[in-house]
Amino acid sequence: MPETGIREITFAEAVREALAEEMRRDSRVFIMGEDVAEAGTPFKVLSGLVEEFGTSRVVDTPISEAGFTGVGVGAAMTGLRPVVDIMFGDFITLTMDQMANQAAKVHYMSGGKWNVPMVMRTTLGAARRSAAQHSQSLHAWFSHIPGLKVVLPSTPYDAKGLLKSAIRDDNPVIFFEDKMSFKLKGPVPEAEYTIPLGVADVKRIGTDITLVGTSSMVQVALEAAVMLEQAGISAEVVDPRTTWPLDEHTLIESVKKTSRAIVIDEGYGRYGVAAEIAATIAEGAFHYLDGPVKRMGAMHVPIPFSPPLEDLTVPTGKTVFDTAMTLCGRS
Amino acid sequence: MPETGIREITFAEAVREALAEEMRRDSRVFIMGEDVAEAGTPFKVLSGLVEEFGTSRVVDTPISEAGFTGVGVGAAMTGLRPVVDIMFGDFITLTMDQMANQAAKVHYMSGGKWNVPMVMRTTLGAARRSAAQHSQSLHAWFSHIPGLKVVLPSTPYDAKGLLKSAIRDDNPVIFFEDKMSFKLKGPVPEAEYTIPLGVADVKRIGTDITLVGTSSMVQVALEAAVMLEQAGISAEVVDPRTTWPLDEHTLIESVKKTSRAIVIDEGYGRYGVAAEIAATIAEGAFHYLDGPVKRMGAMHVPIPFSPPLEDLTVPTGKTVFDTAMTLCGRS
Amino acid sequence: MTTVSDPTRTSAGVGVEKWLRMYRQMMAIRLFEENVNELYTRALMPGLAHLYIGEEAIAVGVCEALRHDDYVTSTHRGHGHCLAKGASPKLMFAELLGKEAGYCRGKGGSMHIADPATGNLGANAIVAGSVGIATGAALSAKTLKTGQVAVCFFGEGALGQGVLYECMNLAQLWKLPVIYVCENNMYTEYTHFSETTAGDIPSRAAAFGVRAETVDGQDVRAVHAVATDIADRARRGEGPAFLLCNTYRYRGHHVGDINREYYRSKKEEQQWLAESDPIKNFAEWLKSQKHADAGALSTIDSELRAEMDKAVKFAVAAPYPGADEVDQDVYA
Amino acid sequence: MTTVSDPTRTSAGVGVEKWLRMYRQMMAIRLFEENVNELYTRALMPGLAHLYIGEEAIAVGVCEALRHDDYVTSTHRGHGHCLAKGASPKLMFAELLGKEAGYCRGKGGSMHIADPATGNLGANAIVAGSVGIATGAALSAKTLKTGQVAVCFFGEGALGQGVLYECMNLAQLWKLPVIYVCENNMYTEYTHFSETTAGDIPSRAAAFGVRAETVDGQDVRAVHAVATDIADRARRGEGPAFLLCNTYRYRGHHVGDINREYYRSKKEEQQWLAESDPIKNFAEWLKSQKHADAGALSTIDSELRAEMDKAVKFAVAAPYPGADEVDQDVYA
Ligand SMILES: Cc1ncc(C[n+]2csc(CCOP(=O)(O)OP(=O)(O)O)c2C)c(N)n1
Ligand SMILES: Cc1ncc(C[n+]2csc(CCOP(=O)(O)OP(=O)(O)O)c2C)c(N)n1
Ligand SMILES: [Mg+2]
Ligand SMILES: [Mg+2]
Repeated sequence: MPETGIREITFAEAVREALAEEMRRDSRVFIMGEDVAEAGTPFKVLSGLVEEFGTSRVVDTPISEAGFTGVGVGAAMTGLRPVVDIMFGDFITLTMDQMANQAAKVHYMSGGKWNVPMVMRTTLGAARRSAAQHSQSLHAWFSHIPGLKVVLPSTPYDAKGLLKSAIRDDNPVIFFEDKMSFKLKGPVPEAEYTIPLGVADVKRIGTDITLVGTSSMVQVALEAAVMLEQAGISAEVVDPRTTWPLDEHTLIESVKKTSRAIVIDEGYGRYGVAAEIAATIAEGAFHYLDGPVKRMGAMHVPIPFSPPLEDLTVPTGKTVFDTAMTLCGRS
Repeated sequence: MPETGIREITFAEAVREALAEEMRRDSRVFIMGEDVAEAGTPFKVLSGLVEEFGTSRVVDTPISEAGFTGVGVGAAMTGLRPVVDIMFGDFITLTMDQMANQAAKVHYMSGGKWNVPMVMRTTLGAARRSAAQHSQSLHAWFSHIPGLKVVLPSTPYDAKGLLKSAIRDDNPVIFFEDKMSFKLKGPVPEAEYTIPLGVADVKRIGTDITLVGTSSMVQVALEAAVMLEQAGISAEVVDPRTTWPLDEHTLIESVKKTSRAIVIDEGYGRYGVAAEIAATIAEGAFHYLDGPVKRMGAMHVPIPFSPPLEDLTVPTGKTVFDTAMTLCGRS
Repeated sequence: MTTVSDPTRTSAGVGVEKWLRMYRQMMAIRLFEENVNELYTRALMPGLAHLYIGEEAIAVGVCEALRHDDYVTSTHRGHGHCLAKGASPKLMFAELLGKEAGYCRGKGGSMHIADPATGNLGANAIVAGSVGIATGAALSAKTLKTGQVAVCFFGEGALGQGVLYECMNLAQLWKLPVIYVCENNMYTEYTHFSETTAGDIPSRAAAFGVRAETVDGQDVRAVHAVATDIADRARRGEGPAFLLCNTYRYRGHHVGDINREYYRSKKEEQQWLAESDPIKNFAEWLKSQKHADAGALSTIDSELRAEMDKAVKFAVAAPYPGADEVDQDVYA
Repeated sequence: MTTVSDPTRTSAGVGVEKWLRMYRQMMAIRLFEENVNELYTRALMPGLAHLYIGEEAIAVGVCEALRHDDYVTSTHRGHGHCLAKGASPKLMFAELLGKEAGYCRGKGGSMHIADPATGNLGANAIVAGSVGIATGAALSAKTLKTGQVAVCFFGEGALGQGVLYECMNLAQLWKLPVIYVCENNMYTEYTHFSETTAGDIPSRAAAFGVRAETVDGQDVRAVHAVATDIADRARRGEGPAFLLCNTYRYRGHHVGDINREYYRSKKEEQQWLAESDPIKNFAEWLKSQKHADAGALSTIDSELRAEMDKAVKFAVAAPYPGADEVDQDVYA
């Protein structure tokens, strides 16, 4: 975690800074996607990059997610280090063959001879009134596939350090950014740093219950922790930061200490990331648990457009607080 | 479960019979896919259907998995009941947008106005020396998506009864057939029957440990149960038959009785179907468990071609037996 | 195989009444969209909206060539298609505001309006996402011998998606009654189509044997004429068609896209507005042909304005769906 | 834009030595495949194999027009491409048997042979699965200014996959040095291509502005001539090309596909064998031109037979990978 007292920037700025630094450091790194150049993506995350690096390194593509992801795989095998931009996480549906059957398997199937050092940047998260096809958090799919790594940054600091590691990694890495976090501010040192993939971060220390939060749900867990504190319950918040590799040790040790755990992830609750993490904890900390590991995720419904309905589908500080209180026998 | 003493047919024949019966019953039902007509699929599961129903109801398509799956969605919305054939489960990667963003969401997004009564038939399972792109069991992806139903038959009897229900269901249903099960024989009554989606089946009654097996892993669990019996351990084998809807009640009740559980599924072990089922059991039977719920799945590696390596990647009767023995404190 | 439509055939067989209905429909779309913009500006509309202003001649020219029970699929820029196919502004506004009275009980929103009563299979927020659906509807029509046609509207951005070619191949092989209407408004979000589209657009369809036509998408008469031809042809079982309509969106990609100079010039915009407004030009023609005088047209405009006002009021006042709606209709 | 190759340009600038190398390469593929069939029949080979017999002129004609460091991607029917690009039969057989000495340590098998040393990016068991990869390799070549070309081999079945059109569009927009070689052997598994392919094949590429050529895939000289042209053109930065090669697979879809009469007649097969065998016809030409006499050719054949025998023996005797290999090389 960063020291306090340092410069604060937004999550979007942290992502942009990571990209710019890596592109300066390594001329093989380039970005490819829809409206990434002059427009800097609809979220403006990439604004300014094309001005520095030109259109041959910040490349606008047609609306061909499968095609340009495949091109990314081939370019990665042959000497470049592509960062493939998929505008909304919902559109990874179109890239699953390129990612799961090609990118993930090239290294293994070739007996270790070819590498695919590529990053896919995309988004997750609901609550923008964007309806069912622009609100999903589908990172569970990639987490399931051996050969891929999956990164879920939750703060500007993590976003920058993890993205730099992802770009330097020799494997296909998918980097999910929460759309609602782009404006989130946090301390990010000016000096260069990286964060290794596969190391969880304890975002808050506590003793009574472990709240495992991923991506957007880390802030939700932190909110709940504040509310719990007021109720006299000390919550530890652990952010795995990557679902694969997964830092099982940190998760299990935390729960061995607290004896209670809730796993909160914004993907659909069923057959999602929370299930794996919960099952891992339930197995690893079995003899320490005072109650079942609870899972919280998006409701098992397509995300509705209507604001009052959409707001019901995602865990909030309040619903996490309520679940924690029940788990602690306090309601 | 079927009575004994009745006619035995293979899994492939059971699938074919279900299709033929439903096509006779309802002229809106048709099959579409690659080499489904004269060839009857490479697995010959559909042999003979084109002769009875003609090429307008058993329709050969180009190699366009996304395209013809999408055509299936549209046809289902407008009065037909397509059965879309995806030759190998590995190729569902190409259909994820049509299935997850279209088929799964049409009903909800339209406020309940349009339905998608369509079935996708595809395969799962390794051990055919088909290497990494023809050996996957990717049912976890579909299980994760609200709006879809996922069926994993393990016996000829179940295959027939579940497929008939899937075809009659007004939702998109994905029906996974284990390639290695096509030749499996079992009793199937001649009289018409259906099996509701969402009802687990206890394939073997036992008292000491619950082995939850899906699809191909049901036979593996049954093998292990026989070995365990010889070691004096009575194993119950529960087959959920559908991952969504999921019959949580039957699973949890079984484990409440036995106090121990192993979940065995042929998908990749990480972030797979077994995690959800294990987490559900760990939560629902928390106070009854004598030990952690164990999960067994395919190794977290692309399936290798080389026979001795491939054989290591999938759970076997022996590895399930060993895990069960350990869980029962017997080794 | 790929032809540019003959402007002389634009008026054959269309009577005054139909011309005026087309005018009314185009103006209804224009006014609907201006109200959407207003609702957005007043922060009454959640999410985004993609306005169809400038492209009205396409939806209307095509849909007026269709039967009531013919199918359409639409896109994120879908309000025009829905209205042209017969949707009610009231229920559309309600949907746009996420209200229970909306076409989809508020669950779909601007990008997902669907309505079986008007053959609307749904707008789609995945670019090219409805190509398969429209093609499948055409398969149903052919199989069930209903005589229906399916029209798939999409922007030229969809030309980047492979599934379009997969489906055109299927449609031509099976001679399905489906019409692919490509609205080339020259931009995919913030990028000019020439940066993303190699070769020749109609040839892409013709290469699959699909009948390909090109038309001035600002001329409702031309659109209607060629749409009538290819719809009739499809209905006769002669197969699918691809219709390239050249057009321009007058506003931003979405309602919030205000500063557009980094991707297109004010001058370009003004030229389209001045020279190629589909409604203005059509009104001039109606008057020149003595089909209507200025007064008759302005009566239509006023009627529509009143209707839109009422519809907006209805939608604003309508209640949201109840919390228990959230997990209803996940499964049929 | 779409042309049929001119047979008169087939011999320009190719010397005897190269002609004989081409003969040797074609015969090597033929004999390799016959050994594969034999291994399968003797139940020594796990899984399936898809034989290239009958199509040798394409792989050889194209690869002989390439530099050693040019890239290729291949398919489930990939042995010919691997050999033509320079792979060693020994290491290929070892891979086919799942042995550690194989190109991929036995982990890939017949459908996934890859070899950086010969620019082989890998065979691919997903139809059209390597189109993106080849196009990406061309992007690297262009960006890194290496002068390399990437060749993507695929069967006509891949024409059904949308990703091919997505990538051709990208390649033409960016003028990438990639060549899409479509081997139309008339069948996708058990279905004649006319049942799955609407319109005109080379026009599908030409519509994207991609240079499209058609050639007799049984004539190695013709293939080589046009491949040389389009490879040179790509290397000069003039963009991608699509090469349609008409051919025939003499055997089943895979080694176990023995009874084929339900999808193609014995007569058709015999006619192709009798009239269009690429090796026999090329041998006749070599003799007619006095480039080689029957003795010289049969010396080549015998040398190759001996080499294949040795290679098979090596592979059969080689050990399987150890159990600890199973989870190695999942991540780099
Ligand atoms: C598969 C997919 N990729 C990207 C997007 C994001 N997106 C929404 S609209 C749009 C541009 C569409 O352009 P065009 O098809 O020309 O339609 P227009 O907006 O011009 O009407 C893009 C890229 C999307 N919705 N779906
Ligand atoms: C995406 C995908 N769909 C289906 C298959 C199954 N399959 C393997 S080979 C083949 C036929 C390929 O035909 P073609 O491309 O003409 O190549 P050929 O076998 O004739 O060389 C099919 C359908 C596959 N491997 N990948
Ligand atoms: Mg556009
Ligand atoms: Mg073929």
